[in-house]
Amino acid sequence: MDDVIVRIGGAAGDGVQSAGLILTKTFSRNGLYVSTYNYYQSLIRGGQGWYQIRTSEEVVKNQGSGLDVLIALNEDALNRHTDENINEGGASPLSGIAIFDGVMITNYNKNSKVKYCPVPLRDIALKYDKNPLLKNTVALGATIASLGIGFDTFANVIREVFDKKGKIAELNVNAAKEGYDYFMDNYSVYKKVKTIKRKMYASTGGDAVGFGGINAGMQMYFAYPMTPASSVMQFFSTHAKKYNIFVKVTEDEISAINAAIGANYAGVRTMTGSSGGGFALMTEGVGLAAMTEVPLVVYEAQRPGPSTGLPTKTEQGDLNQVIGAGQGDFPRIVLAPGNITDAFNLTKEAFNLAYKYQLPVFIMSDLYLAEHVETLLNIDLDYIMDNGLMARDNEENYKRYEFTDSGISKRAVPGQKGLMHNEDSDEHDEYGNVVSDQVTDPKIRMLSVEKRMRKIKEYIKNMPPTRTYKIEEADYLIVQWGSTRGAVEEVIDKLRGEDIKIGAVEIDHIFPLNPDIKNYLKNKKKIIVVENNYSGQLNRLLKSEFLINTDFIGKYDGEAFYPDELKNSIEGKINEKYEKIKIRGE
Amino acid sequence: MDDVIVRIGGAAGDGVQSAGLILTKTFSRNGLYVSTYNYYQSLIRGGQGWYQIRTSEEVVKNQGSGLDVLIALNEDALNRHTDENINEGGASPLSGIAIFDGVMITNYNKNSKVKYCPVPLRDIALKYDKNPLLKNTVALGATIASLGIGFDTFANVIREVFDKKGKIAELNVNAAKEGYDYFMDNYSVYKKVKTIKRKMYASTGGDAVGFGGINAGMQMYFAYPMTPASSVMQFFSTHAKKYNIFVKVTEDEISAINAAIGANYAGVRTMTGSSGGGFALMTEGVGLAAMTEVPLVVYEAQRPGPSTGLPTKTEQGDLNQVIGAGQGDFPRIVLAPGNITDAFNLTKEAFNLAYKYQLPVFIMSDLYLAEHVETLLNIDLDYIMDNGLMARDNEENYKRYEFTDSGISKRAVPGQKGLMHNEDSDEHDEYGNVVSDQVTDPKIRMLSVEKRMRKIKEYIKNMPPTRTYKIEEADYLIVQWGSTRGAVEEVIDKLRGEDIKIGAVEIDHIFPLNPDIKNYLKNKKKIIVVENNYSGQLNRLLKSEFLINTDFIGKYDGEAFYPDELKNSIEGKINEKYEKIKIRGE
Amino acid sequence: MESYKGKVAPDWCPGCGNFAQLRAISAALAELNIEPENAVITSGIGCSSNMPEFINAYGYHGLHGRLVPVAAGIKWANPDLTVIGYGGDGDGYFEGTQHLYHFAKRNVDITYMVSDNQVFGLTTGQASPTTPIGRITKNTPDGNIEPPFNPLQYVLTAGASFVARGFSGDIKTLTEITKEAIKHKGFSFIDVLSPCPTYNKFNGYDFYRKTFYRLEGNNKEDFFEAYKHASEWGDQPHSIPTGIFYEVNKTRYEDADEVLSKGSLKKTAPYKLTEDDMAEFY
Amino acid sequence: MESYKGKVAPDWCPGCGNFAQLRAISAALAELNIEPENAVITSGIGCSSNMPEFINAYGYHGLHGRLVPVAAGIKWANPDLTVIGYGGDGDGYFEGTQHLYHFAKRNVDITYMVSDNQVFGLTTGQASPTTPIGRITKNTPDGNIEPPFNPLQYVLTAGASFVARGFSGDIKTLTEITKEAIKHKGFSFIDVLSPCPTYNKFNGYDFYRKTFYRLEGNNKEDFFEAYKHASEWGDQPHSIPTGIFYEVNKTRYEDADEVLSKGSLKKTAPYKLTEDDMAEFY
Ligand SMILES: Cc1ncc(C[n+]2csc(CCOP(=O)(O)OP(=O)(O)O)c2C)c(N)n1
Ligand SMILES: Cc1ncc(C[n+]2csc(CCOP(=O)(O)OP(=O)(O)O)c2C)c(N)n1
Ligand code: SF4
Ligand code: SF4
Ligand SMILES: [Mg+2]
Ligand SMILES: [Mg+2]
Repeated sequence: MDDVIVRIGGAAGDGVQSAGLILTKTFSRNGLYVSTYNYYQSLIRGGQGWYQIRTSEEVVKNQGSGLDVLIALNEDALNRHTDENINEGGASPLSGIAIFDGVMITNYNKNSKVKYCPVPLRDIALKYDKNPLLKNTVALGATIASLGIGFDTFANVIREVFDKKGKIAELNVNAAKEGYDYFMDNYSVYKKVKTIKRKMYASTGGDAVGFGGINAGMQMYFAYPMTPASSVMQFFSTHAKKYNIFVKVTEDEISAINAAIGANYAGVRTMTGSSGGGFALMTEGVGLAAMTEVPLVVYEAQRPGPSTGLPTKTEQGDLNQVIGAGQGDFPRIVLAPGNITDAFNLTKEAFNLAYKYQLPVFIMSDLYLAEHVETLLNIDLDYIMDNGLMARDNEENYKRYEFTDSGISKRAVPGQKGLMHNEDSDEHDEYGNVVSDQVTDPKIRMLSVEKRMRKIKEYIKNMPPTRTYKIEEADYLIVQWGSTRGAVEEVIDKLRGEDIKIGAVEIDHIFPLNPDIKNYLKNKKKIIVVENNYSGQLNRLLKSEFLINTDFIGKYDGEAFYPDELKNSIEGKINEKYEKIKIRGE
Repeated sequence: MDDVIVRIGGAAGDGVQSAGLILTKTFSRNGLYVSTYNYYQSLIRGGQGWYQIRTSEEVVKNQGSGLDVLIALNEDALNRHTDENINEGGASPLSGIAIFDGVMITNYNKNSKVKYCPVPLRDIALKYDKNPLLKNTVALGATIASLGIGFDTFANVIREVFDKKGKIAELNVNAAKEGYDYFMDNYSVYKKVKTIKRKMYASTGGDAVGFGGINAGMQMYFAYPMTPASSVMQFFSTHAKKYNIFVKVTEDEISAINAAIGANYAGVRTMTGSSGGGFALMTEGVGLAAMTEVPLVVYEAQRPGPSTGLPTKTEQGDLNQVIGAGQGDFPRIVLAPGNITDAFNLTKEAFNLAYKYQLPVFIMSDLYLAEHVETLLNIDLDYIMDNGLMARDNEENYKRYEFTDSGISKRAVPGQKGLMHNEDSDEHDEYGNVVSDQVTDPKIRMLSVEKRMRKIKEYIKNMPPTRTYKIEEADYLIVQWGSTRGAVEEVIDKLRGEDIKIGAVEIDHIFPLNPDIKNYLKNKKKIIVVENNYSGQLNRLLKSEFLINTDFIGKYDGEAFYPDELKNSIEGKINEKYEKIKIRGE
Repeated sequence: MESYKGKVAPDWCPGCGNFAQLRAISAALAELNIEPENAVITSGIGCSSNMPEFINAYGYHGLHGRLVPVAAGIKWANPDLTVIGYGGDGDGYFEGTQHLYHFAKRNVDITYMVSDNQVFGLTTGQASPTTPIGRITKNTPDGNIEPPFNPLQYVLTAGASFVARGFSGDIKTLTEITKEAIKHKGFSFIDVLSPCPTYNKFNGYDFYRKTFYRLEGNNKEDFFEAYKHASEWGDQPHSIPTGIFYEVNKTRYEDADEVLSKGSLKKTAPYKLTEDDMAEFY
Repeated sequence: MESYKGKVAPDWCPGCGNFAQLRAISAALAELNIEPENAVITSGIGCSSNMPEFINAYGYHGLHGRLVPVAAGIKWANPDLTVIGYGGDGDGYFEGTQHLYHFAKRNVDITYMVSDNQVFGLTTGQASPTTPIGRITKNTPDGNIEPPFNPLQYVLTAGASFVARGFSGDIKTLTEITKEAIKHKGFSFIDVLSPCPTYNKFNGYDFYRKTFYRLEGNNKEDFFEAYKHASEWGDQPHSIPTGIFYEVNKTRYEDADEVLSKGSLKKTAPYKLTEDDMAEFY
């Protein structure tokens, strides 16, 4: 693929991320696909972080391996990203040009693969303003020049980003222009990027979930802030007025999920969300929704655990927690979008599933998926709200929990005439009356359990077919879930290019697993499960469901997979010889 | 087995349970083994409940199928328990004698398998006192007579039970004697019970866990009441002074687990506990203990879920929740005692495991195990407290989380000189300093995850061998966990008697699973997993770990397995023909 | 009142205070002419919390300690409903401590009544947050040492706009208070002295009949007067005040919020996205 | 004070109020001659809660909102330790609401200091429980509408026996207050007006230097005087009192409890069971 990767490195508070966003927007406005990566610490100031943007005229599915242009905002960044033994969780060292302030940074480690392009960033910036962040704009100008991209679209993006600040915008445009010109005057275009006239939409996974929620008719959101779930809350907070959404930060996550249950019970589509630690506090509420059969959508954005863990890093370590949330056996549906477009689509699906089957539905995301920016594909704003079976007013002998074949019973919401009934966290009969209030009836208990569980059987019958990638005649099969999809697909493309028959099963409906998966598991030389965690949580599910031997590739350093790193691991597994454990219970 | 089963039926508030306890004690004092069953509702008064006692000179492992003597305290009870289509979750109808108040209950359904032995309970009782509960004592006297047991031991038990009440005790003894004599005069001994001169100890599972805790050097207990976990709290509350235990009911379960973590961190063995719903609230704290490597023992007593479910009934539905508790991957150990003796022993083991490996250890019980009474076997009060590796005062360059081969690092508790350090819920380095405070180090993160996980590898190396039952040359294998053990063993005994080669693997160290289990899975005609739940939570674990086909027998009506019921199900599985799903990833 | 009678008969012990609250709530709703379909009773877990089953209205019997956020979620979704939360002292003052405070502070327009029997009833007699010092209970065999929780001062400090205390032995006043609480626009709180003859032998009808009195002529807008009345307690006649301690007009959360104040979300169609709304992703 | 200097340098933003609290706590411990090995600092999650890493003592950096029960667990296990809890306003007044109240009520002998910056710092600027009405924050783009939490009145109502307020810009007084709090036998609470120059541009050093004043000559045993002082707030000079509002002698939970009052459990060998103890199972 013809792509370009740009990385901006600096300390927290240096404006790394806003510079990155301007660049991302500029690429997008030039009709290019983008995918970004944000490496940062749980720090307000200081430390070392960076932001990477990959862009191409073809679909870009991940942050990419390799590095073409580095903007180093301090010496540490310059040394760090030009070091062959770079220790940033799989990111590549620079093999391209470095743009940095040659006046300020003079004493750095030289690397032969790097073309050093110093630009007097600070000197240029100071001509316009004392704001130390202005030098970033100068560097961005130089970067745009190095890629042979026209200045005008870029200038418009700057104006837009600074628009609230009036003349500051022009200041920035002029400084950028001088950076642009300086590069043109002193160096030549490093890698020409072809721009295209077409409309591209790019968003973060958090915004996509938020937008999906609005599209699905969501009207209320309850939460308590927690990275990386907060970006969804933030989307709703800033769009509350526009989309008429009631957003409430409650005193804790327990309150949030209970309020969300109350609101859905009363008939208004409502979501709640948190990250792993806050979600742990919600788990009792999950069982409540399941028992009372109140539709509920919960957004669970993962970060590395256990406990507080790494608040600004990524991992897929919460699947066990989500599947195990709440005591007892009960039906639940877990969705795990594989990219940002999927995050939008599955959020829409989540609401209809929750309302159709009257159970808790989870959207599992992770910090990488929630916070990076990617071009949206196939966005369809059409949506039919399916609120599932509802009782008619004054319906006779109304049974809220009628034992039906599908397990689904008609809902009734407060305000409906003649349908007054009780919804109970205690085990209850078809009417909602508590089983153990007078004489416990073991039979009714059994029937109630089965009734609830039948909904999952019904759901499985109606599940969309499992998503696959280049599965044709594959000898080797990758199984992945969630945000590793982009890296996996790229590795498959490359290996197919090397004549290795490999394909993937991409699980975005992760619990319960679709039985159709077993069709793809047959006659494989190897099944390799790829997860961004240590223990292989999907792997365990797959094994228990399909009794298969698998290989496992895990990553648990807090970063997402990089395609080259993953390719190495997969090649390693393909070439590995090993004894398979053979135990059969036959 | 030569045994007798007695059942007392009545409403809540009728004194069913206290009558049952007197009988249980009487059998135990006569040198007999006992095992009881309590069927009741979440009600203070009314409803219908009953208490069953099975006794024998041989070891009694469960409540038993069959029913020899029924004490019916009201008409409903008489009809209910003599009905062939009895609906009490697997309990057998009466095939023996019924003792009831023939004056009060006259109009009842007759059953030919029942020998009706009316006794004027109320009339006799009224001669002594107006207390309506006195008639129960009369009925007990008649029961003792019907079993041909001497009156004296029984009289002593009555005196003991009523001892605080002085002359009330004598009153009861006299009324009992009249019941005894009435039976002797009017009927003959129904089934002669042989008594033996030997000392027997009997306790509930809750008391056994409490006693085990004391034996393990536990000094503090934090909890918030919840059935069926409260019995352990109750044991500690009533024994606080005697054993110098500090017991605190906190404002909620979150507080309880965090206080327990603080106390263990400070170096005092402390436990916390709850049932499923309260435990859900503790799950965030579980991850905290794991991350900071503070030893922690958590008692989790299951009842049927989801949500409030059936508060006074039994189920094994929380395994997923315990295994999934807390976000992220981290080591934990889950124990699941198979009977009351085991509950005592495993509680002792739990503390040493928690302290040796510095991680959360769970003792999973259930309402049946926690609340029924059984004769204790092999109680050994010897115990060596193993607090694991501790740093010496003023040790140089002390690393709280040193990366060792075993994954275990030396602990230091506040008050120790020169070992000041930080324990952190954020990911940290060997010293306990936060990884992302300045520059996140993906390498250290990986090493830390691996360090914690190595503790589980070390534990697995040191696990006791898996417990088995009559495994020799078994064609059929039952796999069970927790409180179903007694029923499973009895069924195996019976089937072996019928020349069916069947045995069991009894899993009381349930997570992680002992790899030695695979040795028992080979060459079986069928592997049948028996669980007191709907979905087969252990079954899923087994499949993922050993990739075996299994059959599953579940029970989820709120009651424990009865041996005959279970035997039927197992025979059904043995005779069943079916297509096995064959998918292999080879 | 008959129209509010549920199909399930209450299963409380004879003499339980909850019977009185059941009557008071049913009577108040009936007298205020609220249709059963527009009333929602939501509860926690405890003997008291079994209430919704026994009333012919919409009932939501949720988790121990969590009825307040459920009630608020319902009210915010559909302001046309009359939402009444009902639970125990363990439920509200232990497990639910934080919710009570913050939702009272927010002044959400719900009515919250606590059956305060100074004991954990359903779990068979442990000390509750309002159990007096020295009291012997199931889990305090040598007497409780934890200072009791003062519910009225708690919600007053939180900023509740309606604060009252009732007594199960005085159904008439309790009904009146309940009616006022439901009519009040904002967070209405009623702590009810509710005998538990089974597990609390000390504070029964006799005790309260002797000690309680009805607040009269108190200035309901005087915070400190209310706060001081709330500290009165004792075993002598005229020791324990009941009635409305405090009632003020205060902005409801629903009125302060830009979205909620525009009208019922239940009645408002969700926003329909168009291509134009995607501009921000461009 | 040097002996309390941790090995990790604080990573707060320049000008952050937490630096002052770090100095005050270190100085107080040093001046009271408490050995670093006998001091435990336990915290929640937030910028403020990073504190333990920066002090050379035992540090336990736990969960958001849960430092109070951890602190009590430590103190109850080993009463010879000086236990200080330190966290943010979000941590203590939202997520940890219930623990603060009940442990203050129990009068456990710990010191709890809250860095009250009226904002969620670490999660980058959302409204906190003490954010004033109208304030624009990250998640309240049109201004906060939730009435602020009054920490001092909250703990006073709970029954805390030592209630104070400090200001990061007045380290000397803050240190004195901290010393008194540590010396006080019982639950000591200090709310600290702590600037967050990054996310709270309104209540910085300048604002408080103008508005704060030191309480002098107040009757520290007068509950209502303290309660009323706690309601003072404003943007005019002499609007915001600091200092010790309330201090009384009150039984500590540890003294009332039969087991704890017998002596340190840490120093007491656990009970050794004998065959005799099995009698009850017979
Ligand atoms: C999370 C959780 N913790 C504990 C329980 C157990 N529980 C049920 S009711 C109850 C207390 C009941 O006391 P109260 O709230 O005062 O109600 P009452 O029965 O006295 O009316 C408790 C602790 C529970 N159901 N859920
Ligand atoms: C259970 C849980 N919920 C949410 C969070 C996310 N979180 C971390 S810090 C914080 C708030 C910080 O605000 P505050 O307590 O005032 O501390 P400050 O940073 O202002 O010092 C939140 C919500 C968390 N870590 N855990
Ligand atoms: S135990 Fe007490 S509160 Fe519960 S129903 Fe009986 S009397 Fe009422
Ligand atoms: S964000 Fe605020 S509270 Fe946090 S370190 Fe910076 S100044 Fe301090
Ligand atoms: Mg109560
Ligand atoms: Mg704060």
